[in-house]
Amino acid sequence: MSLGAGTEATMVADADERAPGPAPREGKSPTQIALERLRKDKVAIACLFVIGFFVLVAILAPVLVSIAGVDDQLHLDQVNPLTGLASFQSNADHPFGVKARTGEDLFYQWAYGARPSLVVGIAASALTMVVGVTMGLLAGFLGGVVDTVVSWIVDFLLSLPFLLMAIGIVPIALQRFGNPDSSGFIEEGRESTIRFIVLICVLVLFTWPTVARLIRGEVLSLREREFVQAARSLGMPTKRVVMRELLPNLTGPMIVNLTILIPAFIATEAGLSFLGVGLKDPTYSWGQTISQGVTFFDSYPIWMWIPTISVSLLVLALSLFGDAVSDAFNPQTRR
Amino acid sequence: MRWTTVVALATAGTLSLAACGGSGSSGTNSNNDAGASNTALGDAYEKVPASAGQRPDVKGPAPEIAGAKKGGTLTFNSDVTPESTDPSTQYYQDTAAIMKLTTRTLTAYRMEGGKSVLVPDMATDLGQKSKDGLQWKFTLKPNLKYDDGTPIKASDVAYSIKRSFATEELPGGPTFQIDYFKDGDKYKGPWKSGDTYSGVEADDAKGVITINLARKFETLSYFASFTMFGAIPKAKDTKTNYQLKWAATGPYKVQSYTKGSSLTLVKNTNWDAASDPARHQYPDTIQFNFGKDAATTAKAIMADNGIDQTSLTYDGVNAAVLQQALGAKRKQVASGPSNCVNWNGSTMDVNKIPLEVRKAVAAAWPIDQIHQAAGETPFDYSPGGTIGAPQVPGFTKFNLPEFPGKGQGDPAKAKAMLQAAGKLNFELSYYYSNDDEAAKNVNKVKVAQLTKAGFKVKAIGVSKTERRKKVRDPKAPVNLGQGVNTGWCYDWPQGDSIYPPLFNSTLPNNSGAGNIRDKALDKEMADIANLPVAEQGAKWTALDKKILQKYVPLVPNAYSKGSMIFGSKVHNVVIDPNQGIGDFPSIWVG
Amino acid sequence: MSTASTETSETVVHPRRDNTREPLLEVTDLVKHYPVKEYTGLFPTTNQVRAVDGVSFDVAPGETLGLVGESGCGKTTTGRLVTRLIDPTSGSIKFDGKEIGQAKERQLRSMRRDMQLIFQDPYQSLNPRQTVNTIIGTPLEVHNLVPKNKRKDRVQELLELVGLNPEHVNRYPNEFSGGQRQRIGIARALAVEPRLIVADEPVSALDVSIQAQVMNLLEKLRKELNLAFVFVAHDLGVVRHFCDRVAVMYLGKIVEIGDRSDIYEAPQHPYTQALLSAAPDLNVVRGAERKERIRLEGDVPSPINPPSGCRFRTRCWKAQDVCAQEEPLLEIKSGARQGHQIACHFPEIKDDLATSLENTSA
Amino acid sequence: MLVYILRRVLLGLSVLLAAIVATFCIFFLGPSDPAGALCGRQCTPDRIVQIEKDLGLNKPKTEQFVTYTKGLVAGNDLGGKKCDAPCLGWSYVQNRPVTDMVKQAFPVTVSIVIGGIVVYSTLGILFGMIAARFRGKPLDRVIVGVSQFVTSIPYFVLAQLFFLYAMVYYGLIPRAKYTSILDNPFTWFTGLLGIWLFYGTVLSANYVRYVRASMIDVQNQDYIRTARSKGLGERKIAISHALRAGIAPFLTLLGLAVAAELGGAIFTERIFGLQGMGNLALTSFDTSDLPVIAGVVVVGAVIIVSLNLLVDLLYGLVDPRVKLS
Repeated sequence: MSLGAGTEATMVADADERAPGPAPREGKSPTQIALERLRKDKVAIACLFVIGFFVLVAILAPVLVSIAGVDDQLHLDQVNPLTGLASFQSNADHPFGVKARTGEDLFYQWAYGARPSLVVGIAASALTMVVGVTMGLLAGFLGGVVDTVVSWIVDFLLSLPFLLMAIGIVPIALQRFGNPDSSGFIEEGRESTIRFIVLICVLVLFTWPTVARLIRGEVLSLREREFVQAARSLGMPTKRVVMRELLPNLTGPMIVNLTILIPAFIATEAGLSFLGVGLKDPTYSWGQTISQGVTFFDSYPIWMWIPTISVSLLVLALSLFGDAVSDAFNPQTRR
Repeated sequence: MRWTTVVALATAGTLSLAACGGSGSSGTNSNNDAGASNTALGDAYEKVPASAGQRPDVKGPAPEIAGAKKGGTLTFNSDVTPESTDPSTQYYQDTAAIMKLTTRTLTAYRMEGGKSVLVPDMATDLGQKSKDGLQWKFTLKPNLKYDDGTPIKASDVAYSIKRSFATEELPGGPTFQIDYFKDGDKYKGPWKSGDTYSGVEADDAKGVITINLARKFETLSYFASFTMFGAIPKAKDTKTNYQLKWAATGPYKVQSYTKGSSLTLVKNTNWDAASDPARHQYPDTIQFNFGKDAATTAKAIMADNGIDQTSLTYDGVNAAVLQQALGAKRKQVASGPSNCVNWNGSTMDVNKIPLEVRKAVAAAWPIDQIHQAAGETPFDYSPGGTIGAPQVPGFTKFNLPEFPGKGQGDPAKAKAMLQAAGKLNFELSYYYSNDDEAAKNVNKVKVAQLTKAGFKVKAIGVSKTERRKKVRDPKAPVNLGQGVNTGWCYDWPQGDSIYPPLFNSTLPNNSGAGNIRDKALDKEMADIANLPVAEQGAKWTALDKKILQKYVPLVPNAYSKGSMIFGSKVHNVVIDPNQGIGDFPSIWVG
Repeated sequence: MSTASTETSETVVHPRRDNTREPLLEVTDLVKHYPVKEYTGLFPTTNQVRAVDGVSFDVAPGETLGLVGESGCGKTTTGRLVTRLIDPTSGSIKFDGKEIGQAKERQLRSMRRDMQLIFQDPYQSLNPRQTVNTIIGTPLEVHNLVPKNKRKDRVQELLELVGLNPEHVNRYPNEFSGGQRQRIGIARALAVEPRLIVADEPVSALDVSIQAQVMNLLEKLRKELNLAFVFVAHDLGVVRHFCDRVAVMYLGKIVEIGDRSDIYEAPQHPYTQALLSAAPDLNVVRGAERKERIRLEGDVPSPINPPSGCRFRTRCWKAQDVCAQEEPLLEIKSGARQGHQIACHFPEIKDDLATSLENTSA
Repeated sequence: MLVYILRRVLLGLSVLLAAIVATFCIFFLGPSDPAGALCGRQCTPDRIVQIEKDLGLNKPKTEQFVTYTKGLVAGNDLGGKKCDAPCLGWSYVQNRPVTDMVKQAFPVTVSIVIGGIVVYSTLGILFGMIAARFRGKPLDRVIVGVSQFVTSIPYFVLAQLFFLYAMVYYGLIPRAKYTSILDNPFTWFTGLLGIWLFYGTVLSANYVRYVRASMIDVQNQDYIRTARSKGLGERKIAISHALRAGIAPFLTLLGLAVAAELGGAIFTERIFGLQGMGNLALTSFDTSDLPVIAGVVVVGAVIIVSLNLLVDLLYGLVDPRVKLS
């Protein structure tokens, strides 16, 4: 997923005589210039609004559900005992309808479902970046044995089929950590917590190698750049060279990667939940709601469509925003 | 005896067990094409199936079905993958139904106007019993052949039976032979113990199979309909791989079988229709596809386009098409009683819960809510207030006021009862699967209702696998929902297949229902079981009533149903009430 | 654009005739080989790219040594080796009497202050994510030269010294032109008050007009600060303008080294002569008669498998059998002055090759 | 060259061995109850002990690992049950060799993936080139927009809708069905055509943007500018020059994406009801049949490792700029 980002190295050779433009004002770093470019990008701004909306939904979920007056209880009386479906798609009590048979409110699940999507997306991609960038930096800058080892680990992890491993690891983790006293008793919510953590770990474990590979390549080319040589010739300690000279120059690829990872992770969460190895209630997630509702897409469409549209919109906004970011950071693709 | 399982949840597809014998009876039962009303709903919803019995004098061939056409391809799609198709180990509804197409047995059920009757199949009658009841003789009909044209010998049938004792090599099959047959506990099958076994002997010249018993087995004729009473040519036995390619004796033979994926059956030209009273040979090809998503299969069949017109599924009526099944597409549903009765986790340990409290639990039990929360629909059950299934011959359906078998329960009344007994806040504890959506919902319903009725409820959430172990754990520190807690599916339609496995005092703790330890009851059950089959039914009915009233070990919930949906060009889908699944050999397309 | 643009004066040439002065930098038999594996045959063969193959020279305090040669001849590598940005395969580097050829990075720390690099590409040599203040301030901080509160003043001082507006201290490199950037690079090098600067083609990436300004700046600084230079370049004109002594490199070896006048006015090595004659002659444009031009045939041989004996022989018009068998030593030949060494079996003075260069560079 | 290949193979083998160790650790060191699962309904403690003995579960874990690895290479004899090499173990639930089950499922997945790759690379390159050619024009925006839109909808929702509407309700495309290509190439083709079209099209949406980006990248290269300045037509440039340069990254993508392809195939198999590796893993997941999941993972790793190796080697052939070092 991060293949396209390799060209970002070029952004360092920035505005100069070769690319005359309006005289830049005092003190603007490439990042600031990129941000300014981004600010003028209408699509990016629109995307930001969409993303912001869902972030707000996630944060304000408790407020929203109390305004809507819905809860997470069963409402058997809301559905027809014969068909198992509610007679309404949406009404004042249940704006997004209720689940078949149990009558659980779908607005409640939608509002709270925004949380795991965003948390998984952000936490997993942040962790992925931290691990991937660290390993990539180490491998690229130190070279030698470290590079060999890290590259091997990268090869190794990338050779494992991700989805199959994810499918396999969940039941193992549940067995191992689900009932530590081997009584078979799983505390309320413990399973969903385990699933949550496992999901994030699996995503990070199988994605950081891609990031590390990319960053390593970047570092290898940056390392030979003259300003790094200059820093070394000044007698700068290695740590400082890495932190002060290399790292800031990786901001571009890192941000671009982040904007690719977040939507990818959100989509993956939904997919895993569909396969039954993602999140489980009481952690509501859109992926889970979609997978439950998809069978009823013709008889009770609102169940599936609301979370589907939400996920799609969020992913679309995030990836369009990601494109805008990578454009903004890449001087060659000015729009 | 054993087992049972959950009634198919609409979401999960059927996987219930127990194919078995019996001369049942069946009453209302379902559809034929062309507007024949099915009994899923409405007034028929609560109607009880009638009984049918054994018909030892029936000869082949099976009577033609009016309007039936030959030819075409019939396609079955199912979510469930058959575990094993080895004739010696088959114990599930779906495999039993499938193998009825390929494998003839000594006796077999056949549908007679909606009733399921036990008739002789390969044998000339339903078995000749010696005076002391300890020796049974079955005589093979002449000129029976395998699909390759070689004749079927009595020793082949004997070999097939002996093979079923090899539970180590071929695990998972029924074990009545081990309990009842002479030296059944010592013989370990032909591979470990050799070919000679005093329990089963064959005379190829006369075509007679002799079975020697250790104790009386009045319902052996029913048991003889299991596929282990078929024929296996010893020379072609590939042991664990026999399940992949087995010799056919029925109207169809295996053309190709990809385990877990698909099975294609074609006509067996060496099958003799004249000698077979229980099977037809209508479609040219019968195709089974396994592991197909239940919801999409259901939608496809209801959409009724192309190949789906000649397709059907035994996964039940999926929730996704429930509305259609109840409305416009009602003609494409067959639904009828099955061999199971449900009590949805209501087994009460009679040693741990006082009688008055058990009665209060029964009064409070939220039957309808549990059905709804579990996702059970009228295609899955009809109300039922007895432990036995009403299609058992001689059984008379009854409804005790304490056990209405339906309704929302009365927490207020239960609370009053508790108060009267001075047991307010009595603690009820049980395990539930907290990794199963339906089980969690059911639990929510139970907790709410029982708390309302003045109980203290301790619901312990464990994983599905863990729960499976816990409910049978003799030392489990809970008092509700242990043992055979979901319900019971009989192996053949007679009380000896129902009551002793549930209430015998010799059963280990938590492996029956309610842990009743009463020698008198044991004796009563044994006495009834030793009566001739025809006399048993009425006695079991009385015993059923007595157990419910005297011990209150469980709250009967429902008679479960088998349901199938099928395309518009599939005809004569009839649910066999003794199997809970359609009678495949009588289905035709066109 | 800058304050230094008006200076046109001729450089002061430090005479190098006596051997009495203690050299600031002394390089002896410096070698850098890069192993390269090739997978062409059945088994991999490890070859050595002989980037620098036994180079010796020295630089006195305040003196300027020019390293010239075609691209790929090893001059840049020599520069990096001297500053110990890369580790030499063998050979000795003595700086201020101390051996640093195999020293560890920590031991090099103090030396780093005294020896600085100016890079070729002003677009690459400045960290685009740092302000000028940070770029120039970092060496001050690393070596703790100036108290923290005075650091900015010092940076501005340095900016002024290199002819930049001290108010631009908070700008980023992308807001400067190439020439200005190179001045920033120079200021960064000067920040640590070095005694020796290795300038790696400092002007070759710049426009010709700006080249002159930057060269004049370096000239000025050299005089004012008494800096020694190792000046790596391929532009002979620039070198003649700036350097006291000149070393000509070919395929990882020095083929001729001597004072500026020796090299430009009395070159003896055929390669030096070829280089000089290849330099563009503006006088031709002005109408003067074209001088004899030596054309070299063939390509530079691979540094993996350099020719035996004299490395230049494959392209040399004077080559004879002996050239293939014996490697000529770098030594003073007949007719050469003190300190003018030539590695050739058949040296011969040609003196009319470079007269026009004077005008092109100034 | 030979040594290079050998080295790559050795590297691949080391990765593979590690993958096997990891798989073993994850799947067999956990507290699971395989004997209980295999025991079935008539389960007695004696039988559990017997089964554990049969499967070698009573032995130390290290010994079990050696047995497992040995089985991969040389086959095994598990309690009288013969398991030929490469033995991936014995299914707890289905009571037969995992290798058999994998052999059965493998061709299905391979058929889906190969056909899908053909469709998605064709569509991807085609539309990617068109988009790059008309960069910034409405046609480009439409292509990029549509691909963005398609990729943002969860794949399984699209698949479900496609399956029901195109195959079931309206019967526009033949119903998905797997027949072995050896049995009947024609029905193999028609049975999978619908899946290929769907799966390939959806995947190509991702790929289009990638091709577009790398085409634009290549078009800005000097040698393309030169070609253009020589007066070569745009189409000719695109096809002869840029396309060739674009193939190398395509190969990389192919190698890297195999895991993702297999992943996509899981959803595809699940929804279209084909019994491939993905569905096998999922079914085994439902029944906690760990050896099967482990077997599928190991086979997956083998495929990915060997494909990456192949891609590396092809890379050298296709793009002369890449030296094998």
